[in-house]
Amino acid sequence: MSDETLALPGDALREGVVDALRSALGADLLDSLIKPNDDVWVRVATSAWRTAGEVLRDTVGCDYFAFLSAIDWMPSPYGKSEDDPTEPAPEVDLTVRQGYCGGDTRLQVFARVTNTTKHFGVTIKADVPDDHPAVASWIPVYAGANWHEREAHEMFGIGFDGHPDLRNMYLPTDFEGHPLRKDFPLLARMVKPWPGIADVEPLPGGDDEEGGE
Amino acid sequence: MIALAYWVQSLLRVLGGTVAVLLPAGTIVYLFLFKMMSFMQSRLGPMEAGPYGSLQLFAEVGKWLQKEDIAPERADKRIFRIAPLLVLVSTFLLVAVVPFGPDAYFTNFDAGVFYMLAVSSVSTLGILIAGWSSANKYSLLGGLRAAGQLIAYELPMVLSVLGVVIQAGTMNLQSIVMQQNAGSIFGWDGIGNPFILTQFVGFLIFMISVQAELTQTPFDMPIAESELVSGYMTEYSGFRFLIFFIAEFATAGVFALIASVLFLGGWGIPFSWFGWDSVGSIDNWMNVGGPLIMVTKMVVLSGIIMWVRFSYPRMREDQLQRFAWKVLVPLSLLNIMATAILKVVF
Amino acid sequence: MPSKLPKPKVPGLLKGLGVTARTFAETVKPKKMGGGAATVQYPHEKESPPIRARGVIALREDNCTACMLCARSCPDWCIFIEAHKDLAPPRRAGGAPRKVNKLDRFDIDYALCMYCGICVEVCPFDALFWSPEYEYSEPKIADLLHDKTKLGEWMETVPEAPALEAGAEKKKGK
Amino acid sequence: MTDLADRQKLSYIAAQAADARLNVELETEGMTLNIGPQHPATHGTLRIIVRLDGEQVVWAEPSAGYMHRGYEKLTEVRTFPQVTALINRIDWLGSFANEVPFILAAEKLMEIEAPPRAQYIRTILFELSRIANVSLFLGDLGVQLGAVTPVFFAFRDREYVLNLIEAATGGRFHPNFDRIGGLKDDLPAGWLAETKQVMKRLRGFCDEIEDLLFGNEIFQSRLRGIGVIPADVAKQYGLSGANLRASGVDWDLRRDQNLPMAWDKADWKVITHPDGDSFARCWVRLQEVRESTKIVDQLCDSLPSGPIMAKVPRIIKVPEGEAWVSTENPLGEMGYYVVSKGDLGPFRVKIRSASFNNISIVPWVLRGVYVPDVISILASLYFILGDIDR
Repeated sequence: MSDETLALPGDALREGVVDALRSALGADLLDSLIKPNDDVWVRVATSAWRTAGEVLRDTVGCDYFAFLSAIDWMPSPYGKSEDDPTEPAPEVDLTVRQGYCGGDTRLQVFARVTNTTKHFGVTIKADVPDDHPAVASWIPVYAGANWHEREAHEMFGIGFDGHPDLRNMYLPTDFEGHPLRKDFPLLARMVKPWPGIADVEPLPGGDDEEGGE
Repeated sequence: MIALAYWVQSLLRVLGGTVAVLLPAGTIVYLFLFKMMSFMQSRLGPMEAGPYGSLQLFAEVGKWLQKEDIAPERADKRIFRIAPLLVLVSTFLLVAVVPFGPDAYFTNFDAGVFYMLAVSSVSTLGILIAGWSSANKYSLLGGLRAAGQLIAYELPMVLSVLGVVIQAGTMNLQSIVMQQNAGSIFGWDGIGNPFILTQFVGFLIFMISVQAELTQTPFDMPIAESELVSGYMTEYSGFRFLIFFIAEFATAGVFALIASVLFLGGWGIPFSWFGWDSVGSIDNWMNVGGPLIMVTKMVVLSGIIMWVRFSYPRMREDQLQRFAWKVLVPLSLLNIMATAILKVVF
Repeated sequence: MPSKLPKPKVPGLLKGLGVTARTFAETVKPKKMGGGAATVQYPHEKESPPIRARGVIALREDNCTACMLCARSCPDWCIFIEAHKDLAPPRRAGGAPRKVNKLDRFDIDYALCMYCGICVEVCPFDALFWSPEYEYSEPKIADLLHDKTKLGEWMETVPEAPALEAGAEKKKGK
Repeated sequence: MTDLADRQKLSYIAAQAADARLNVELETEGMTLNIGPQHPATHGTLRIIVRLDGEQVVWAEPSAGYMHRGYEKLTEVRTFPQVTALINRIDWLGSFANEVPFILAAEKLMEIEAPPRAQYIRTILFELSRIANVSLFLGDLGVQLGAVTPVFFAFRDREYVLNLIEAATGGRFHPNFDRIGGLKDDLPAGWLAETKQVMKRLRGFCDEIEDLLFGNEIFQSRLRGIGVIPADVAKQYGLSGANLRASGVDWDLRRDQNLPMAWDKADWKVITHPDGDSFARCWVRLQEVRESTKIVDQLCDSLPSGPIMAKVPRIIKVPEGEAWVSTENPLGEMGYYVVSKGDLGPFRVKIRSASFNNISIVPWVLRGVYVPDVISILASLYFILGDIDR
C-alpha cells in the first residue's frame, strides 16, 4: 500500500469536479452542492446529460460506473396504508419538492460515477421533462448503464434515447404502469387491513375515566 | 474337479452372472457412494435404514420402482425406453468373460480380451440413443459428449491391454490369470508375477481410461450435473433411471474385476504357496475362494476409482479429448513398443 | 496469457487426494479421540441454539396492555391484537380499582413473521420475549397462526439474558 | 480509452457473420439453449439464453427478474428500523453487511456517529458475514466444476461462523442487529475467545480448499485464461469487489473511503491479481477470506470498552436530505442512496447491489466460450439472485 492510494478525497478534488463540469458545460451546469468532507452533487440540463457523462469520464477521470436510476419527487398519494379506516383520510400534500440541487420536474434521473484512482465519487442529476420523459442514453459513455437504464425505463417510464433494447427486465412484457412512480399503489398494503388499529372493547359501564394510579 | 450336469452348470452361471453384476453395484454404492463419500465430507451418510444405513440401498430401489415411468412428449419413445436396457446389457456381456476361479467362469474362450473390448463399447450406443431420443437439448449435448469421449478413451484402453496380451502371449483371460500366478520374478515365485509390476504404465493408462469410460469425475463431462443436469439421463425417471444407475456402478465393478484379472492376478493366489504347477492340480476350494479374492481386489480398485471421483473437479470436453489423443495414446504406444522389444530380448 | 503460478512441490492432484483421505480418517476416528462427523443425527441428538437465538416469540400475557406498538411496528403485519377493558384490584390498599386492558386475542402468524425482532424490541412493558425453541413446524401453513395460549406456553423456554463480554457498558435500570 | 460500444458492436457483427457463414458452408444450424431459470448453475432463478454453435456460445443474454421483490418500492412504506429488517434479505448469505451501508447513510443524514465499540463490533460482524458468504462461494465453485467435496467443507466450516453470528445477534442468516446510532446489544461473554478459535479454523479451511481445488491442475486448466475481463471494461460495467480487483484495479471501499468503521484500525492488505480471468477472481476471493480472518482477529484483540449506542431519540425521524453510502460487501460495492423527507421512513432508497452490475457483463464475457466455461465463468463472477433482482 503506497501513501498515495491511502490519501482520502479532499474537498479540493470535489471543487475540481464542479469546475471541470462548469468549464465544459457552461450554463448547462444548473446547480451544484458540495457537502464538506462528504460528497458532491451536480445537476445538469437534460440536453447535456450525455455530454456531462463524457466530461466526467474523460476530464474528471470517473472511470467507474456505480449506478443510474431515477427519483419520482411527488409524494405518494397513498401514504403507508396505515390509517384507521373509521377516521377521515388524512390530507396528503402532493406538492413536488425536489432534493439537493433542486429541480423543475417531477422525475429526475441521477447517476453516480467514481474515480478509482483518486477515490471520490460524483452524484449527477438531470431533470426529465414531464411532457416527454426521455433523456439521452449513457451506454456510449458507460457500457454498464445498459441494464440500469432498462430498469429505470420499466420502473419509471423514462425513455433513454439511443438505448438499443429497452425491454422489461423484471416485469412481464404486458405489465401496465411503472411501479416505482409514487402514484402506483403498492397492492400488498392495500388488500389487507392494517392490524395496528387499536381494537379495545370499552367497559360495559362505558365511562372513559382512567382509573387506578 | 466335480462334474456337474450341464443344466446345473448353466443355472449356476446365470445366477452367478446376475450376482456378479448386482453385487459389485450394491457394494460400490453402499461402501463408496454412501459411506466413503460421506466420511470424506465429514458426515455419516445414511444412518436410519438398517444398522449404519445398510438397508438404504433397498429403500432407494423401492423408491425408484414406485416412481412413474415418464417419457417426454416429443421423445422417440421406443428407442427412449430401450436405451437404459442396452447399457445394462453391455455390463452383462462384459461380465461373461471374467473368470472367477479355475472352473467358476461363465465362458472361457481364447479371444476373451478382444471380446471384452468389443462389448464394452455397446454401452456407448445406449448412451448415444438415450441422449438423442430424449428430445432435450441438455441430453443431446450430453449424449454427443459421451459418444466422443467413450470412443476417444476406448483406444488407449485397447492399447494398454495390448501390452498385457503381448507379455502373456494369449488373449484368453483365464490363461492370463494362470500366467500371473504361476509366474516368477527372476526365479522368485513368492508373489507370482502380477503384470502390474511389468505393465505399470499400462495399468495406469487402463485405470484412467476406465475412469473415462465410466464417466466418473474428472471425466464426467457427459453427465455434468452442474451444467448439463445429468446429460443423457436428464429425462429418465423411475426404474429406467435405476437401470442407468445400476449399470453405471455395475460397470465400475466389472471394469475393476477386469483390471484385477489383467494386472493383479485375478482370482488366483501365487501357486507356489500351495505347490500347484498346472491347472489340473488346483484345489477345488478355489472355485469358492477365487470369487472372494476377486471381490476383494474389485473393492480396492473401485475404491480408488471412487476416491478420485470424490476429490477432483471435472475436465472440459476439449481438454479430455486432448488428454486422450495427445498423452494417453502416444504413451500406450510407447508402452507397447517397450513391451514388444523386451519380449523379444528376454 | 495468464501469469505464471509457482510450481508446487507435491502435484496438486495428489494433494487433493490427501485432503479427502485425511477427512475420511478424521471422520472414522472415534468421538473420544476428537474425531467424528461434523453433522448431528438430528432427531436422535440435538444441537442447543445460543441463548439469543431468535427461535420463537413468547408472550407474557399479564404484562401486555394491548398498546398496539408491536402490531404497528411489525413490517409484515403479522400480529393481531384484540382486547377489552377490565377492572383490576388496586395496587395500593384502599385505592380505586384500576382499569386495564385485558387481552382477548394475541395472534402471531409465523407463516408471515420474518423473525426480525422489532416487536420484542419496541415492547415497553416486557411482554414479548425471544425463545430459542425451534421445533414447532406444522404440516399446514394455516396452523402456523399461534394464539396467546400457545405463545404463553413458550414463556417457559425463555432463557436468562447472557452475561456480556468484558468492556460492555452496564445496562441502566431494568 | 478504447470505445467499448464500438468494440462490442464489432465483435457482435463478427459473431453473427461467423454464424451465418457456418450456416451456409456447413449447413449447420445454431441451437438456442436456455440455461435456467431452474438450473443448478444459476443458484437461484436466473435464466441465461445462449445461442450455441456446437458447444461454442455465439451470443448470450441473461434474463433476470424471476426473483424480483420490489425492495425499492417496499422501502417507501416502511420505517427505518423496518427497512433494516427488509434489506437483510438482499444478499442473503452476507446479511449483516447489507445493513451497514444503509444504517451509515441514515446516520450521515442524522449527523450522528456510532461509538467506537459499536464501530468495532460492526466491522467484526461485517467481516464475519464476508467470511460466511465467500466460504460458501469457494465450496460452490467446486460443485460448479464437478468437485463434490469442497461444498461440504464449506458448509461445515461456515456453520461455525453462522453460530458466532447467531450467538451475538440472535439470527443466523438475518441478524437485523444494526441500529441507527449503534447496535442492538453488546456481545455475549466468551464470544471473542470463541471467534478467535473459529478464525483459526477458517484459515485451515482456506488451506484445505487451496489444496483440494486451487492447487489442482485440472481446476487451474479449467479456469485460467478463461473469461478474461480487462480493467477498463470492468470499470465501465461497474464490476466491483473481487471481480474488479482480479482485473488488477486496486480499489477497495474498505480502505479508500472515510467511513466510521474500524477497518483502518487493523493491518491488512488489499488483494489484487493482474490476470482478470476466472481463476484470478476465485483466487482473490480465497485470499480475501484469509485477510478477513486477520481483520477479525486484530479487532477482537483491540476491542475498546464503552457504550454501543449513541444518543438517539426513541422514535427515529431522519432529517431531510440525501446521502449515498456504499461499502465493500462480500459481493462487491453495495450502496444505498437514501432520500429522506424528514419522515419515519425514507422517501426513496436506491439500492445499488453488486451482483446487478457484475452480471450485466455476462453478454460481453460469454461470447465465444464453450458451454462448460459458461458455468465456470458464471460461478467465478459470483452472483446471488436476491442481489441481482432485489
